[in-house]
Amino acid sequence: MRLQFPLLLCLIAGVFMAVQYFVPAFLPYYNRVMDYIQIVSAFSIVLGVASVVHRHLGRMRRRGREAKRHPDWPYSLAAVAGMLGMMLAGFIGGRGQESIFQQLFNSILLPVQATMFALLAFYLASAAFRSFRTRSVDATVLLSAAVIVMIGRLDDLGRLGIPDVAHWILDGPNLVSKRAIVIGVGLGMASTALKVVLGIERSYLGSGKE
Amino acid sequence: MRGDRHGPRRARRALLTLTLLLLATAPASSALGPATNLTVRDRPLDAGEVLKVSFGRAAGDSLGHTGVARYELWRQGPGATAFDSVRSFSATQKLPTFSFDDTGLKPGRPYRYVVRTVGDDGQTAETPPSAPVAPQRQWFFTNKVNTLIATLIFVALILAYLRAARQGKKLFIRRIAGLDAIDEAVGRCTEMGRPTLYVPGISTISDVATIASLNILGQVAKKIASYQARIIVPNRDPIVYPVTQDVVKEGFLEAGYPHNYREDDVYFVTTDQFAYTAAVCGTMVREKPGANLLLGMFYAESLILAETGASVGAIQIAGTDAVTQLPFFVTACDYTIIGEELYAASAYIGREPTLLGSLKGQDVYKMICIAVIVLGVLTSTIGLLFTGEAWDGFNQLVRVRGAGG
Amino acid sequence: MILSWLAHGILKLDRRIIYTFLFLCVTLPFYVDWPHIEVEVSKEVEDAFQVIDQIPPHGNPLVVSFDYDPASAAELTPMAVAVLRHAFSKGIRVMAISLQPTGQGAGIATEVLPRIAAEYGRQQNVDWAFLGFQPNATVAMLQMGESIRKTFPVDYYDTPIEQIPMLESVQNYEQIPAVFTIASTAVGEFWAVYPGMRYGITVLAGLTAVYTADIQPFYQSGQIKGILGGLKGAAEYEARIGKPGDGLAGMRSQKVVHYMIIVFIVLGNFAFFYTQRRTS
Amino acid sequence: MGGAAGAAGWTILGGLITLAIFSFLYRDNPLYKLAEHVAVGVSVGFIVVNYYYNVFKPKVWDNVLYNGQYDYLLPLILGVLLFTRFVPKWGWLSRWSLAFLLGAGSGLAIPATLESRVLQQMEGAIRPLFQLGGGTGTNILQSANAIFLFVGTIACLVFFLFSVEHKGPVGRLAYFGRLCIMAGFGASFGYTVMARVSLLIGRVQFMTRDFVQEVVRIFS
Repeated sequence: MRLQFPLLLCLIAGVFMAVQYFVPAFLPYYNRVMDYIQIVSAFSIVLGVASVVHRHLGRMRRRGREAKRHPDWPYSLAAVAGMLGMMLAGFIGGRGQESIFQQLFNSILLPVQATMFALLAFYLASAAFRSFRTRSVDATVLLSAAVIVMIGRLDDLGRLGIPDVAHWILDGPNLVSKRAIVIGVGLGMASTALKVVLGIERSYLGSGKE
Repeated sequence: MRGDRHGPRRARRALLTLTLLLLATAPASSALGPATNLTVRDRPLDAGEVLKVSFGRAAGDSLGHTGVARYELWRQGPGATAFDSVRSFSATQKLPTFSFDDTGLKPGRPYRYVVRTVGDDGQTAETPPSAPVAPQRQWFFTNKVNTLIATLIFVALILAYLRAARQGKKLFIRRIAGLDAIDEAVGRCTEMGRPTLYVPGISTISDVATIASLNILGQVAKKIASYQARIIVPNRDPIVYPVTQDVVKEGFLEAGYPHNYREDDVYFVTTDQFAYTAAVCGTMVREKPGANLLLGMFYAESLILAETGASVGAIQIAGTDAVTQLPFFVTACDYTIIGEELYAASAYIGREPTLLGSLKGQDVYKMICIAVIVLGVLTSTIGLLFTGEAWDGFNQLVRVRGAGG
Repeated sequence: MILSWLAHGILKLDRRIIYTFLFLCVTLPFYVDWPHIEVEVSKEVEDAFQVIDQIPPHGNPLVVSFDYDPASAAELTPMAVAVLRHAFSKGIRVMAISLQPTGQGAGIATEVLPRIAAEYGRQQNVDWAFLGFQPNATVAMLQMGESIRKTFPVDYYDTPIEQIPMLESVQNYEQIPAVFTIASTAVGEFWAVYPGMRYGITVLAGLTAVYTADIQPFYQSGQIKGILGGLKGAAEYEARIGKPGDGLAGMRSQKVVHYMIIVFIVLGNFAFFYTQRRTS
Repeated sequence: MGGAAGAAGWTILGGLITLAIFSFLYRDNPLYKLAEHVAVGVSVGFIVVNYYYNVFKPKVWDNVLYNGQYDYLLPLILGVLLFTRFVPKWGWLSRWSLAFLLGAGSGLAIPATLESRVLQQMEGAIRPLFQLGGGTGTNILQSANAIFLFVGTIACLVFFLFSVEHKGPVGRLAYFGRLCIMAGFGASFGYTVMARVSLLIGRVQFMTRDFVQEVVRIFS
């Protein structure tokens, strides 16, 4: 019972959403179901949030025989404090451009995320030196196309015609290969979706029948 | 002051032109015109609950500069006599015509509309009631015929091959070159007496790439066990971790060397992406593996793993369906398994019915796509050569039309 | 043998030296007016410009969707600024939303929109409105095809949508001339896949450079009408509207670093093959 | 913190946090960990506040209480059921919500994906092999390109075919497809370099322009 009913619900919801794509008469019910999906998926975001909080709170509690806390507990405390501060600022001070809520976003969240990804440029530079090798025919074709495209985007070697070659690489081989990948990925997505609706693919329900 | 004989006549004429000017620009406030060309039509291809009403501005009201305050839309429902107000439109909007979808109506029942113009001074003028129009309910998006056929063919193919695979029918899948590359890498690595490092991607168990990787891990573990060599498997996902343990243990069992399985060679590191990457790089530098197999789902950290592996001098085979990471793997690794090849490798080894069946179904569908493209291009070219106009029969066949108006 | 010394030196070069060299290459162009760059407007950017340029001013709004998070802000915010400047300079109204899964796109829009609108004296709810964030991008996009009011009952500042004058006659995509999605994830593609197919809307995409190559099939098939690709796309759009911004400012560093990376790859391969030929 | 001084304070905080994250380049350190964890907390707080104002209050609370649409209780229940994942004994109840979400989402995806990623892409591939319009020079060039696009598309599709052995002519076609795919990855590689570098340029712009100015203003 614990497995059959959810799979039945999944089948009904899936078949309805696929069929409504072709039947205008179902539009009012389609709109209603879309609202339901919106609300439930919003809850799943909150679930993600709750599990983050759950993990950090867990780290702060004393556990085990000697009631020892997790070594990183001060960082978890900082995380929980950051969250509470942000919620207080949001619910009390509002979310306008001048609000503390927005300032916290601009000066804590934005710099951390932006800088974390800026680090990738450094790893790229060192990889360019140490691991991008024309070791195989594949890698040779790839690196030469990459160099042409990179130079082509700098626009000042127009005389040598490199930007035109670069543009052709984008509209030629890149277009045909990405089109084949889009078609392949599309078919893969559609078949995975079909297996989920029919209950053949049920790994999301968690393993076992407990 | 009146020194000029013509003065009065010119003054009178000036006065006259002034008033005419005023009249021309001033709204014909007394005669407030009704809204123009009120049209009501059923919204095509819908559930019959919507009527599309549109009307132009009253005569003399050019884009909301003069005398008109707002337009009110009134509706007379089926069987009712009185009109009730639906909505009002402020005339200050800079729109030449107003359009509005009136929703929540009853399919098949007649409705009539009237638009009342309300002037700044409270004057009103109404249009004659529109002819009764009933919203119709349609049962099929007639512009989606080709999509429906394509979807039905797809579903039929996938189900047919899934059943065939489950019944154990012989379904041919070619052996992809990547598997030979893995066998060769593992072979050379065990000759040098060095361990093999296997990273099953950093995604969860529900990710198709992770499942494919676990299938290949089983084959690799069995081969390594038969050479009595060592395999190291660091994990990032707590649910994938126990599965890798079982798969490797089973591999050693099948190879006939269950006692060679080392418990602490298959371990869980952490869930944090960059901390996991740092730990695996540390293992690479310490253990100096002869071969690195990076198979599964990867994100931005793929670059660091591949670079450290290359610096340690290991033979590296990568395989992922993360298209954005593939360029880095190709340049940093000795061989790369691209996108769907990973699923094909897993289906070839595991022969697992659901993966095998759906892969075959997709393959046959892809052949149909190739055939349609070839026919389309040939007929289009022949049309161009003979009639000077590219024949777009096949283009029409596959072109997707938005539901639109 | 200088060559073998050079080859071994390259292979053993400490990672931190490479990092400082990269940092210099990025920072120097901000203090020295070198190298010279001219930016040529490519076809994809010109197509996007034409679509936005033809939208009648003070009429139905252009939808600008902030579908990215702070991680890609450095690359995508210059695009948002360039398009907003173009729209506001012509009096085109803008209806901004954010469908970025974690909702952090809304934080960026809150900061960018008022700042650029003030440059042109455009008022909130008259010339521009910001309707905030909705989860599940696919569902939200499709719901807007039926009713924008039901999808966004209130705007980001808690004003019910009925009280926003500029949205009085806006019901669904029929009143929307074009949607400009600025995306760092596949959400940009979803606009063409879901509402693009079902409601036939005009989709323009501002994407991180990573996606520009992958999105070409959708551009060639007409599902996406115009593309701004990476910082270069922003620079081209800034050049097209004649208002230099962060895009053009960053192009000098971009050029220096590109050549540096190419030189690194060439040197790295030289060192690798030189030493390998020696040992084998 | 008044207007201008306040703004300066926030910019300096942003600058200090940027430096803390950059310090990871040297090696992992407590400052980096602290900044990262606080940011995780702030992002969680951000989602909760936004979710409440934009989704929960208008769509669930107002709909159920004021508009009397009690059927919105259904998704509310399914949403709450998701939280049973924290209680091992009742964890299986959350399957109902996941089943509904994934079932509806997948059902919606099947026709849309086939339509936009397969049908419309095929339409884009069906073009005549020759161009007659322009002068002879451009015609030859464009016709050659059209033939390349056609052969390339078929070659790349054949490369991803797994039911046909890649031997003989099919093998050569598939190999040509693999080369096109590599050139395509080359284009992506070139663009990805630009993407990663612009993220660093953005941070340098912030540090050299805003942060340095604030620090100079404070000390001068």
